[in-house]
Amino acid sequence: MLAESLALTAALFVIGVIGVLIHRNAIIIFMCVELMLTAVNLTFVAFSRFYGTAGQVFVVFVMTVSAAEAAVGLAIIIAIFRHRQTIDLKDINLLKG
Amino acid sequence: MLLQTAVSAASQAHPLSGTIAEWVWLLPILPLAGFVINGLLSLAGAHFGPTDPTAAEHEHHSEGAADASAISHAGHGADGDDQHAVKRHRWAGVVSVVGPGVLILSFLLALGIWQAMASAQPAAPFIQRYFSWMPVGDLHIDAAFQLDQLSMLMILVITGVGALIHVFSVGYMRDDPGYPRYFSYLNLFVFFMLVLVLGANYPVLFVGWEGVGLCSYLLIGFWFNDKANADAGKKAFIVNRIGDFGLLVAMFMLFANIGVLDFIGVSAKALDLGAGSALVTTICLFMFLGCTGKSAQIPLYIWLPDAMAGPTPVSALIHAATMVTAGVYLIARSSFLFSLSPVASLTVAVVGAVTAIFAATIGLKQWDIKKVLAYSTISQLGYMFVGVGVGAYVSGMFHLVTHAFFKALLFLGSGSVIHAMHAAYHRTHSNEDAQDMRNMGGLRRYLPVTCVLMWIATLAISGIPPLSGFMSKDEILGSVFARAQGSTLASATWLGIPGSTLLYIIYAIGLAAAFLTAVYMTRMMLYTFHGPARTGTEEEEALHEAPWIMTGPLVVLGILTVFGGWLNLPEVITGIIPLGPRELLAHWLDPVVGDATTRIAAGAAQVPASTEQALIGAAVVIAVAGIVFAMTRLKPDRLPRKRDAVPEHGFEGVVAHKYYVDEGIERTIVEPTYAVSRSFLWRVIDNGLIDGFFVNGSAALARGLGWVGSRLQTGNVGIYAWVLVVGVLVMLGAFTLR
Amino acid sequence: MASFLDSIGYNLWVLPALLAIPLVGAVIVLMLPVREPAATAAGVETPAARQVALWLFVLEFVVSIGLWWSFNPADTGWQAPIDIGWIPTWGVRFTLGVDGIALMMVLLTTFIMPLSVLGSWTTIRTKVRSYYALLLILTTGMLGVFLARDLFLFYVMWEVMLVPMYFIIGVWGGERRIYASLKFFIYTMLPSLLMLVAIIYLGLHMKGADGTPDFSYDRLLTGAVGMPERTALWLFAAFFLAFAVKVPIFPFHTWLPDAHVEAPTAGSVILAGIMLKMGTFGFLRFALPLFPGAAMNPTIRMIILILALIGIIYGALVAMVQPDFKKLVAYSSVSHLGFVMLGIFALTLQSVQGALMVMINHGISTGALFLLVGIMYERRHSRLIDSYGGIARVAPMFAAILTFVSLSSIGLPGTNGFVGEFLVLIGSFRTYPVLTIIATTGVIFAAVYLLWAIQRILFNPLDKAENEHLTDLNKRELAMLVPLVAAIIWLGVYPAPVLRRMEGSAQLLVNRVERAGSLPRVSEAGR
Amino acid sequence: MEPHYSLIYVFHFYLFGVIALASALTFVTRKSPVTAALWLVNTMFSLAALYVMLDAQFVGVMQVLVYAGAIMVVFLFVVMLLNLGHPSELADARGTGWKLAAGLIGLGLLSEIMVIARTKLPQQLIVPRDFNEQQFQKLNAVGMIAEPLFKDYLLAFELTSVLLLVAITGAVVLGRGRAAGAR
Repeated sequence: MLAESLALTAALFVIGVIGVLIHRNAIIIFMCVELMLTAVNLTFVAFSRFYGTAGQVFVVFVMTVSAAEAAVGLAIIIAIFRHRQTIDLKDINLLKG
Repeated sequence: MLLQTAVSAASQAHPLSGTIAEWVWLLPILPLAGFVINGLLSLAGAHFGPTDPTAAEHEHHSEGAADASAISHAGHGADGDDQHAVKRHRWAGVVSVVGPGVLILSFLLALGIWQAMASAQPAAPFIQRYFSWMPVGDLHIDAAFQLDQLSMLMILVITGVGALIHVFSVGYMRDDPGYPRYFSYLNLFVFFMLVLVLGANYPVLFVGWEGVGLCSYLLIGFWFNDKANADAGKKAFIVNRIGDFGLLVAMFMLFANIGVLDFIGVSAKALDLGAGSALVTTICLFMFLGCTGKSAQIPLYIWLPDAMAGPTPVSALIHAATMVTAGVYLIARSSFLFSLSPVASLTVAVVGAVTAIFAATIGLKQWDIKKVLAYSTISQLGYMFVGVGVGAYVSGMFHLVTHAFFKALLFLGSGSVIHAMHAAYHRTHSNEDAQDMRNMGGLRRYLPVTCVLMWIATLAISGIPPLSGFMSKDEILGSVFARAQGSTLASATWLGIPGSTLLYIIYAIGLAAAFLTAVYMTRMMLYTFHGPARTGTEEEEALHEAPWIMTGPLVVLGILTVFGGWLNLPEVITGIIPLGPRELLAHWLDPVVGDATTRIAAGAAQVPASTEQALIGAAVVIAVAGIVFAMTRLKPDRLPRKRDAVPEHGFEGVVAHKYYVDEGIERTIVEPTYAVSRSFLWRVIDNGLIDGFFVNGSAALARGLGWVGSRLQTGNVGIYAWVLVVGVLVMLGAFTLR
Repeated sequence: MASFLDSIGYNLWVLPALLAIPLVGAVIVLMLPVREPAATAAGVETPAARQVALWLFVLEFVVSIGLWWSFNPADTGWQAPIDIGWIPTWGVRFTLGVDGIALMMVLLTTFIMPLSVLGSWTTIRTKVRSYYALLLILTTGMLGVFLARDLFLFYVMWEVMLVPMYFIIGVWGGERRIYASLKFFIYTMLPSLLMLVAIIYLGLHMKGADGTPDFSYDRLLTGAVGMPERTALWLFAAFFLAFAVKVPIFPFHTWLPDAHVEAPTAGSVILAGIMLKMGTFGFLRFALPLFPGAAMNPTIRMIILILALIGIIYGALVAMVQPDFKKLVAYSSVSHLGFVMLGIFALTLQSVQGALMVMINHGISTGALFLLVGIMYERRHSRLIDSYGGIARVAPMFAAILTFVSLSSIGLPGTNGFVGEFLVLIGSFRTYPVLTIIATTGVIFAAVYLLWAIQRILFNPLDKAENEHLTDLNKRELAMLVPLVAAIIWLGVYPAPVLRRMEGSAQLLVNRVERAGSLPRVSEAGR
Repeated sequence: MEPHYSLIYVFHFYLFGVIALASALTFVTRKSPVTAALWLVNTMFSLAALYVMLDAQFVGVMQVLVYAGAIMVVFLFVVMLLNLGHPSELADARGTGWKLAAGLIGLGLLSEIMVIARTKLPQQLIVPRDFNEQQFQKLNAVGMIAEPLFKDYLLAFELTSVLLLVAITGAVVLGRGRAAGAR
């Protein structure tokens, strides 16, 4: 089932990417990022059948990181929203050089 | 101490060692000491002189009641370099002793050395090595002096005539504020000139060669606050530099091919270059380029007329008697090279002849008394080059010596005239030109001594026997004729012309130039001293003969002019009239140039005495004809004054404007060089292409790329995401397609 | 003298001392208590700094002058050598040594520096301590470049030299100082980095059995010769660029006029007098002996020679039309350094020795010219030639010295300028006669531009009211110019001692490059 | 290489796979964050099932707990907190051109990943076929993960905990806003 898993991973990942590209809502973009991370997890798990349980350990790490990321990211969104009353990426251009 | 040890080591068995000749180093050192003393006095006087600005202001406006410095350009209100122009320089007394004093001492020493030399009769040059100047590998250049008959002759002329001119200057420059500076330059000049003639190798000669150029530059521009003078000095230096370039290249070629640069070594190895080879011809031609610069021959003669901007004694010493003859000296010195190359020798002769006639024609139409003499000098130098060019080195040197006498006399005489004229115009506060002959006339009444002496010199330069000029000029023409009859020159071809034909043409040109010389010199004398006075009635009262300190040297030079010919009485004359011992100079110089002369004259047929006498007769007739022609055709009493003069037209105008050579060079070389340098090289290439395009262009490119990059930074995170994804796509694509 | 020097162990400590004195001195100068300009007599902030700096430089000169006697001309190896470990893991050693080529450069440096302090005596009024501290650090850098026998050390010193000069131009310079200093820095830094790459490559190329790189110059001399020709070519190109910009060779010269014009007087003096020599010194020390095959490649050699030739003529022509006297002198440097390059790449004993002489002479004459420009500028606040005219009348001593120095720059025989140019040309003529003849015309142009300039400054009518009360040189200015004038005469009349000291090293260089440079050609012919 | 799978296993595998894919597609096309979040939860659940099927029972449980249970809930909290649930405010998707371009980029990316996924696996890393089986027997489902986690990857684990701590602190600081800090 490795090939199928990998194909599914690729599809989910790409869907995540497309989501990031087409959305302007910061929260949805975040969700898309989560989807991409999860897709990668599937790869780890699929490969762990052949390469041992280390892959699953990495999944744990990835989850931790994504949890941390979600926490901080959402906190930032809240802070921005407080500041500018929007989470539309079009209106958030503070990084302008 | 260094000098003494070196001296004793270097000279062992030479007949002159142990004699007074060992003191030869003192010859140039004396004038050098004079330069240092006078120079320091000049600066000291300037530095500690009165610095009260109001006083300076006042003097500036009053133009200095007795400002003799304005002599050579009356009415331009020129003044010296110092603020207290009214009084003589505070150190003038000391300078008057030191300046001429060192020269007189030098001359006495030279006489002593000459005495020793005459009794020792050395066959080989006496070489004194003092220290190693540029020792690099196989290049050995010593600071060494070489004393032989040729340099001895030059030393006597330089110190002798030099001392006379120094004494004259004491009177002439008496009231100039730059008095110490003047003498320091003049002493420095003599130092360099002595180095030039004493140098035992080409580089040491070159030190003197450029050094005299420097002094010429400084002295031409002595009254530097007048732009014309400064320009003239600069022009002299730069034109000389072009010539020096030739001399340098000649030295390089000598070193590259025979590995030595001292005269003894080169003369020993000269044959290795191959007689008549292209190499030796090239070397000689480059060397001759140097001579044309220093000795004002075509094409580099243009600086000498302008050089008349300097004080008149300077013109006498540097631009007539000594420095300008350095080129002749160099060719005589390098006779071992020139005699190997008939082509180069013929070139020298041709250039000399063409210069002689060319300058003589210009001399016909000059109004400035010093300009006439300047062109006359160029013309006479042409004669000398004809002499050394045809391998008659003795004749060339002989003419050099006699020319030093009579031309110095003429220049100093003109100095005396100008001195008088200037004083006269100064008294009446007139702005007339004190050097223009159209403002003179009838001066013989006021300047009788000067007039007589200048007439003697004029007759000498015109070639009237038995004056010195006749002897030397005739000898050159006779040599040309003899060489044409048969010699290595006659059998060579020059640019396709057979040598003998060429020599006959040169002889003809020489005769023609002699005629013109007689004409323009007589013209100068007539307009200056005869006819009615055009000076103006008020001024005439002020005209007076120069003081004894100026006329004294004139008289000495007059005597030398008359009897200078006895130095080398030709056989033809002694055969008819037993005036004295014959060909003294030829015997004297034989150890130096004898071999070279023999080499060039190889295969010469003896010219019959009758032919020689006929030639002499022809020359005298031509000279007399010239004088008579000028006397009959020129009407001094009808000459308008300068301010009433109408400009000449047609060919006369062209001649009066010196064939527009200066203007031509200015238009075709000088101005285009400046224009190209400024508008193209500097503005376009340097500022535009290299700095603007490449250097600042690359900076602008970097800045531009940075600007483009900064435009990508919209600050919109969405766009960043797009960029990121596209980047990932590209990179993964690169992996995929690998 | 030599025995006295031996008795104090001179050779053992002189080179480190030469590098250490300025560094310690910089610290001392920086620690001086500040005095406000208003509180001092001359209106100069902390005047003690300049005095301390002057005496330090005099001390440095006194220490260095012993080398003149302790140096043994017969010995072509390193003298007074120092070899201490520095960064062992990179194989970098702190090795110093002096040979005939470096000796004169070191003495030139220590000779010029005190004079340049005198030259900035009254013109530097602000941040005085930093200024003199930078001058001192700069000295260490320059001497380090001349003395280093380790390529890494050499590079470090090379960059140490760059930074103080950047600040000297950028802080105490003229109106466009920021532009000039940036240009100077980037222009010289960029190819220096290429050189760093080449140096690292060489170090790795020479690495020992344990894998430690080796930057030792002496080892590279033998080791680098066997390098493949293409590699050597690339490495030579890197070194060439770094040195060519420093020289500067046409067309890499445009930083020079800007830097010179904007730099304060002492900056110009040091830049022209010493730092330009770094490039030519680099060619002599590194680029030629390390890559003789590449340097003596006929095509490359011809290209460099032609660039040198263009520099001679072009520099002179452009100098001729400069309205700014300082810029004129700057462009004249391009011309003079062209002679040096010609001499180096013509590669005969005479031409190389001549090139070394020109380097020394240019340092002295051009240094003096810049000091004189500084004196003019201090009085009238203008460098434009047209602002002057006829000032020989009011400032005769200034005029005498300016004329004399110009003549030495023109190459009048009897002055130092002639000896160098003559030797370069006479030596080059042996290998490249036609090019040399063209180069010799440079002596004409030199006369044209300098004489024209000094005519317009010193001579001609005194027609500007501001110039009528110019003061002549004062004692301090005389004190800084007289040594230079004396050096000009000495080197012009009796250069033999200098030539003798350089001859061994120059001969060694010529032999080494000729021998190694001819190897590939011989083998090609063999094939 | 791969073990033989029963039909029912394959069927279920494909079933959950299709559900995950479909939910993900739906998720990405929703404009309302709440709807999107719920569809995403659905994807997560399907993936958890797949994990279990791939013998990663612990990870499957974690997936449900952490993703579906914790992270997505936080998302929804934020949406509610900011009151962003109304579709009227969510006309946020980009224009058709952008969408088309995104689709194309997605296709390109997909094809690239598929190509890369065909790379041969490094054989020397492969563990024996029954390795996981034995681990499972020996250590049970949790121990199978815990052993390497607390032995081989202990440092990484500790660092992760620090990361979480930092994240929590950061979230708290950001979430409090300027209120306490500035005033």
